[in-house]
Amino acid sequence: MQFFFEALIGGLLSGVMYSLVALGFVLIYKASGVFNFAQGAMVFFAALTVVGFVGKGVPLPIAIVLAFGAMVLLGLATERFVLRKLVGQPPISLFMATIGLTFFIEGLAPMLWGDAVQPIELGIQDEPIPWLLERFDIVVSRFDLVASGIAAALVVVLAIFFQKTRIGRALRAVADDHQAALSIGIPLERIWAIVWAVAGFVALVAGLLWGSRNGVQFALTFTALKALPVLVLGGFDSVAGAIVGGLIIGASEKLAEIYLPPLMQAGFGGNFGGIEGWFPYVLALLFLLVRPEGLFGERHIDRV
Amino acid sequence: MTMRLNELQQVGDAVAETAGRKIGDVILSLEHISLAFGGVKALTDISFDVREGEIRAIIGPNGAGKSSMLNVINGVYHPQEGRIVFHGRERRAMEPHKAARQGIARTFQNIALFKGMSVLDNLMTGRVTKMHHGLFAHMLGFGPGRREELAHRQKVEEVIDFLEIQHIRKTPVGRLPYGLQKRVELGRALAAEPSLLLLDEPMAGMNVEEKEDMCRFILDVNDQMGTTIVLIEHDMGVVMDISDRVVVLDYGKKIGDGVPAEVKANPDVIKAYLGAGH
Amino acid sequence: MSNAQPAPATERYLSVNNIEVIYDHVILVLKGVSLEVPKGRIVALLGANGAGKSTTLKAISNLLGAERGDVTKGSIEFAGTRIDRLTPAELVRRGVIQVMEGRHCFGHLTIEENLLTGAFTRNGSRKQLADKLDKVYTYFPRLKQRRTSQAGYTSGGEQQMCAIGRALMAEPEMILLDEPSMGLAPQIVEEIFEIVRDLNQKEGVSFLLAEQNTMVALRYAHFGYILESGRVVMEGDAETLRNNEDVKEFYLGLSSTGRKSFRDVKHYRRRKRWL
Amino acid sequence: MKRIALAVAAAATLAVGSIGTAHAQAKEQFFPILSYRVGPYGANGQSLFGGMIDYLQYVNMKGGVNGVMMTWEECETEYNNAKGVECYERLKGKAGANSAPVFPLSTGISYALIDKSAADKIPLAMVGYGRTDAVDGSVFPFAFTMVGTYQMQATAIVKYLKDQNKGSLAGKKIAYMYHDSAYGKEPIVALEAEARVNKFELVQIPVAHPGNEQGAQWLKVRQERPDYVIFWGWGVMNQTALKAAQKVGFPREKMIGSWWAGSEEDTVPAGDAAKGYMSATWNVAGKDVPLVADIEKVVYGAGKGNLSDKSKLGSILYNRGVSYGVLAVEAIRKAQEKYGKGKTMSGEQIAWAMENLDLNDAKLKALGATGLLPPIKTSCEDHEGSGKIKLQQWDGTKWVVKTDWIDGNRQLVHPLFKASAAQFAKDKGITPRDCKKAM
Amino acid sequence: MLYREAGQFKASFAEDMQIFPIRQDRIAIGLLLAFAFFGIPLFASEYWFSAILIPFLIFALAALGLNILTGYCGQLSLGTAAFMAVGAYAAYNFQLRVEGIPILVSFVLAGFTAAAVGVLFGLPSLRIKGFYLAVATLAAQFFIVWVLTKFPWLSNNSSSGVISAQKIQILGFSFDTPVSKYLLVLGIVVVMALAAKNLARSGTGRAWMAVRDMDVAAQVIGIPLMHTKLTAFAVSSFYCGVAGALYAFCYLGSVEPDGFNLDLSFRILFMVIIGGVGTVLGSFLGAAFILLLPIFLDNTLLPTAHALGLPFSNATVSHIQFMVFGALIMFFLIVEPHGLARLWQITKEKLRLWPFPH
Repeated sequence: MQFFFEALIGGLLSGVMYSLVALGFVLIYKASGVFNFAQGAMVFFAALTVVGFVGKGVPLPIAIVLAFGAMVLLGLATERFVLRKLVGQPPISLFMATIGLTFFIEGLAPMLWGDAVQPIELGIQDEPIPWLLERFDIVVSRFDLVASGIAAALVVVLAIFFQKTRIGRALRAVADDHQAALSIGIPLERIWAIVWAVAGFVALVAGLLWGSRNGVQFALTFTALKALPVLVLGGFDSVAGAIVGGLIIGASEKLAEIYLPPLMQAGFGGNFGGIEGWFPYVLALLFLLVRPEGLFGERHIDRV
Repeated sequence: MTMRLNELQQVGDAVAETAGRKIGDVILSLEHISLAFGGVKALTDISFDVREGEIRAIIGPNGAGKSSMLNVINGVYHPQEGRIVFHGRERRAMEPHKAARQGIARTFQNIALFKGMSVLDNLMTGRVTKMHHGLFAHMLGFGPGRREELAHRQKVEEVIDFLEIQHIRKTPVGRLPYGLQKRVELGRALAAEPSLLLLDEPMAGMNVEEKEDMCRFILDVNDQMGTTIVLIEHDMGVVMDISDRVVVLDYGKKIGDGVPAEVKANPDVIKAYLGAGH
Repeated sequence: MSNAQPAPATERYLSVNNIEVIYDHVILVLKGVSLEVPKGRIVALLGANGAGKSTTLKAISNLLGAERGDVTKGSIEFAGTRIDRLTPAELVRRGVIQVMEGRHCFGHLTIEENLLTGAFTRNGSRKQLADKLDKVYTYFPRLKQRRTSQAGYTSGGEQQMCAIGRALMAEPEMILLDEPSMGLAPQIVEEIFEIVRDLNQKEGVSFLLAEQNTMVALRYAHFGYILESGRVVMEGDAETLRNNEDVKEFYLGLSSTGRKSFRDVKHYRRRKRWL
Repeated sequence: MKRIALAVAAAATLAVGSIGTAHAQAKEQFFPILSYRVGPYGANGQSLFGGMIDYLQYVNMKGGVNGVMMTWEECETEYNNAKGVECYERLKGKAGANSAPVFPLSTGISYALIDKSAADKIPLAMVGYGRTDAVDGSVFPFAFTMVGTYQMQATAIVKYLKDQNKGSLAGKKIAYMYHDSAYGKEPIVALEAEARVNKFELVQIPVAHPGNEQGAQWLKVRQERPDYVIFWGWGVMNQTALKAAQKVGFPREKMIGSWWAGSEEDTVPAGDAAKGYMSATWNVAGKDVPLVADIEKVVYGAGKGNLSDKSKLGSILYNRGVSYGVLAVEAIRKAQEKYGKGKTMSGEQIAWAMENLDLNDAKLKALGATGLLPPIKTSCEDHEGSGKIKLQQWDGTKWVVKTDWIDGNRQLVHPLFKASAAQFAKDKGITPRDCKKAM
Repeated sequence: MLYREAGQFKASFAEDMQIFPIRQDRIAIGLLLAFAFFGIPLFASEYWFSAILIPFLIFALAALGLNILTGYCGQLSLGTAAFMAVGAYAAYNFQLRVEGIPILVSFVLAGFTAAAVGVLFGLPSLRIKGFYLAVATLAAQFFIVWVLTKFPWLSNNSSSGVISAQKIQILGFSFDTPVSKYLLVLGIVVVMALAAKNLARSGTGRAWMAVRDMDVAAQVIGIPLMHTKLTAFAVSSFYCGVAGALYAFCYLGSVEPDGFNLDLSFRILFMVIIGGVGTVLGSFLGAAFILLLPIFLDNTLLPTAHALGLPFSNATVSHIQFMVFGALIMFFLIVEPHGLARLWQITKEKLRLWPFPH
């Protein structure tokens, strides 16, 4: 039982890391209806920019600020040169454009900062908390706890931003209907620039945390793949969904990876581990069959 | 105000005229239909019937449940209570495509044409219930599948001629002006050669000229093909002129039913829908 | 019947001069349209579907871009300055706002949130915002009842009111109103037009109104233009238009003997004189 | 106008026509280099291909191989099989009949090129990766799984562990954690055999690609509490594993990686978590290898170095790249000895040389390559030629070699290759060569 | 002046409903096919066959498969590569396990196997739409590849999970040269493309498009949603499956499950989008573009950089290539969101109107 809880806690905590990436998707989807596949690449770009500056001798906090600046620039450029010209196009075109953007960033980031796999030291130990280990024999990483704290704080801030502020309201309006938003004088350009900047900030946070865990490298772009089932489960346009979805996916995939393969082995023989690649997706899929708009997603309002 | 009275007079005349047309037995009857969406009642205990060959109008304010009613008839919505008898067969829940196979066709309030397809293709989809060849016959590009296609094209061309839309045959419907789109949508429903035609605000957003055309088509369909028509319409002029009987709904309940003149004089109807001006 | 006083077109306010609009680089939709809206007036833009009414409005409010449309000729002026190259946001700030055909409320936002988004271009204090909301609610008491409902779940009439109310929140001087009556019950249509007239008289808002429903539109408008296939074929004050034989026959459905029944319409009819 | 520009751009793209003709002139030996410098493994590719190309440059600056100059062209594969094939076909066209060995440096691309290279008579060098049964030269005359195979490597690691435990692993538990692909699956068969022979318990823990999340796997390690973890990772999987091992408190000293999981690219980003971690290798790190020091002096001194980030010079993967260069160039030298000094060699001639390579310690010393390669002697029956590894340990700043050469379990492993190659021959309808006559 | 419909009158519906109703189109297609079958083999080099033409045809076939699902039926899928993998492994196993089975039969059976798997993963489409469905198809992508990795029987117990395609023989003739493989692939692709074109303009195609454009209306006029969507999944997967089999047998020769990764799915989706959603021609144009663009960049960027004297390293060039590729994708979407096929159509329309602008 103790082991089960350990797996559960570990899963929940790594789920938070997924949520962080998913959050960036949600922001952009919510505000512009764009399914931004480039979020993973943005995580990569943000983290690489931080280590790039650190490598040039800039202190970490300043490097983070500079990287945020770079993310804002990237967002502005994306808005200016891509999204603005695609207003009113079908969602799939926008989606494909973000895949194009992914390629672009994947080339740009290492060209600017090099390909080397680099560490970030945030000064948080990724080691078991001794007290828990001694008392309950449960491994819980201090780092994971801090990461969850940061994620939780981000979510609260974002939720308030979306629900209570003038800009937040405008963001949701734009998400609902570009044309109508335009017609009442909401400047799409500015709104999108803001959203991309915020999403860039979320990407930066995710990049720092993931990067300090796995090293800053190209593979950070794969974090997007971890975020997709979270999105499906939580609903594309729900900040809360991103968090809860992340927790569910994180916990269930860890438990599944530990407890399912032995069962399958008993059934078929052979070795059936490594199911983490598909399990979240299948879980999300099965879930969707019950609730097609995701856990917290807004029901599509459809009148015939 | 004088003009309005005058109008009423004429409506009365129009009703009288219909007496000469063949209106047969009840072919569709809806009995105690109730429909709710997640606790919100859309229709409450509604009963009415439709006779063969008649034009039956449904009127009522926005949100009264008129479109829901049509959706119940052709199976898009499944009522929680009540029963539907069509051509003597009873059903409550039915898939829309099966309703189509029983001879119910329909148009939509906000045009539901297939935007990416040409007028011709849109009309050809109307023939789907009458076509029998499958995937493999279609793949070949010759043989029985092709012959069937040609035979149905013939039918569709008749509809095209009837609606006078020959010139736009190959045009993608997305590019057509609204009025023509409405006409094409009617054509798609007609191509199915339905016994019961449901029209959801066929004249919404049209000017008088277009409405006149549309009325002519509806009346011709009704007269020449004997198709029974259930019609939702806001333009009281149209409703009073062309329908045989009218059902009035308000907030999901039936508040009136009868020939146009009756309905028009019904105080409940005036209060809920028509307003004092009419 | 006739409540609108024919007003002399004094001050040129909004003027559209000979504009041409092409969609997708190929399809010519407006073939030189000119019109004027004097200050404080309601002007109706009439015509069949596809005649170019919506396109004209969108050309003015500069919403064509998203539909791959382009104003290729002509100019548009408002209060003495050219506005053809302004962004929609800039136009709203200057007081020109469009209420789009088909309402376009933000379905997932509540009615009140919808209204609040309308004030986006107006930076005001909380108090001012609340006052403005109150004002909109006095014009549209129905909206107040439904302030917390998601707009997507409200009726068509309520949505239309919401869209107009939302535009009001931007403190407009001129509203471009596209097909307000579409798909609405007669009673609601009257209600909405009454409000339009109220706004015009009490708030001094000018309207350019694209409308199919000629009968209603000419009852409330001061002046009208009739558009066919991308051209203005007729213009005049409401009274004149109402009495024109062609308008009567083709737009009002009246024959010389009074209203004719839809049952009596024939497949053939006489040609319009203006063609 | 945009449309026209677009149409022109599209037309231009569709009309790619600049595919050159045969390239090889006298006195030049052309290397088709299928490299990857972008994508998830780009960082590794930079070092590997940098080392290899620097060595070719170095050879040229020293006067070539008997006057024959090395030329090369790179083609970016992005570690993608289909692109790899396209690159191969393109560069093959430029090489003509006189191609130096191709190093695809990806197991997937190697597999896709096996048939093609045999048909084209271009030697396919799969050094430390690729199709392992190509050790059997009778079935694979043009494919060379040189230096070591995964199976030999795995058995060598087992041998090391056995030595650590006074010659017996009985009753021990060893976890095998691997990238769930061809790369990670190859050694399983050898490890299972070893487990039977040495009576230890083998726990297999696959990691789904790309391996940037290993919480569950390491919890499993914590649950199973194995004595050792043999680790077969690549790319981001390596750093993640080190961090995750730290998180569950598994001692890094008991974690032994494959030679693709033992470079600075893996350990540096993991920071403290990597300290004590062991891995297999066949080349040492550092610039104290005479050859590497000389490359720095000669090539970089003249500003002709390939690395954009010079700090990688002397890293494990860079030095491994140099060892590739050494193997290829020595094969060319050997071929010239037989077929004519100072001439351009054909692929077939180089293949002969690769099959008859004999790089003993003395020769390596003469090249200044001591420590870069184990002694290698190949033959028709044995394209591997060595199967030896060393073990190294990360001390927090650099890799330190801990052992001398350790030999894999040839008696156990090579028959497996033989059987697999025979099956391949049967499937493809190939009649194996008679190795007795191959000389 | 050359491209004029004027004067071509259709006297019957049959004539009006030909596969290529305009005479110039018929001539052009005929010439193109003749050239592909007889002209190209005369002078194309081995490189062209092995690295460009064969993969182009195979990718075009896969793109066509995806286009049937996404373009015609409106169901976005990100799992194309997995269905190709099913085809590849199925064909391999049929060849391996059924004594004396003709290769073409194996290909067809591989297609059917993929179709069956496709139907299975298409079931969720009955409830899920849009991007939710797209992400759900990723389940197919990852799950299928995992299954192929995990059940050794599927790869004949090969230790690495890699399969090597058997030799191709039809009626005693060996297809082992690039030219013969090219002709085989060309033949299959042409037949299947024609079949797709026929499907698209028949009742089946109309039902797909109806579901795509407005599913409620489609149901109401009598199109059964489930049957139509699943047919689209089946046909689409069939095409992808055959493409996968050809990919293994005629292109790479040996494949591993990991080769059919998400990246490949995306590339094929790109082909569909760039080429043109809902057109057969677009699948070909898109495949050509996405396949050739990187090669083109590869061949031009480095020489250009050298010519301009820019001190670019190979790595930098590769990075720039990524960037240019991404940028061009965005550029194309901006300039012509409906793809190359639309561009072609507009050109034709302009030709028809020429010399008048409208």
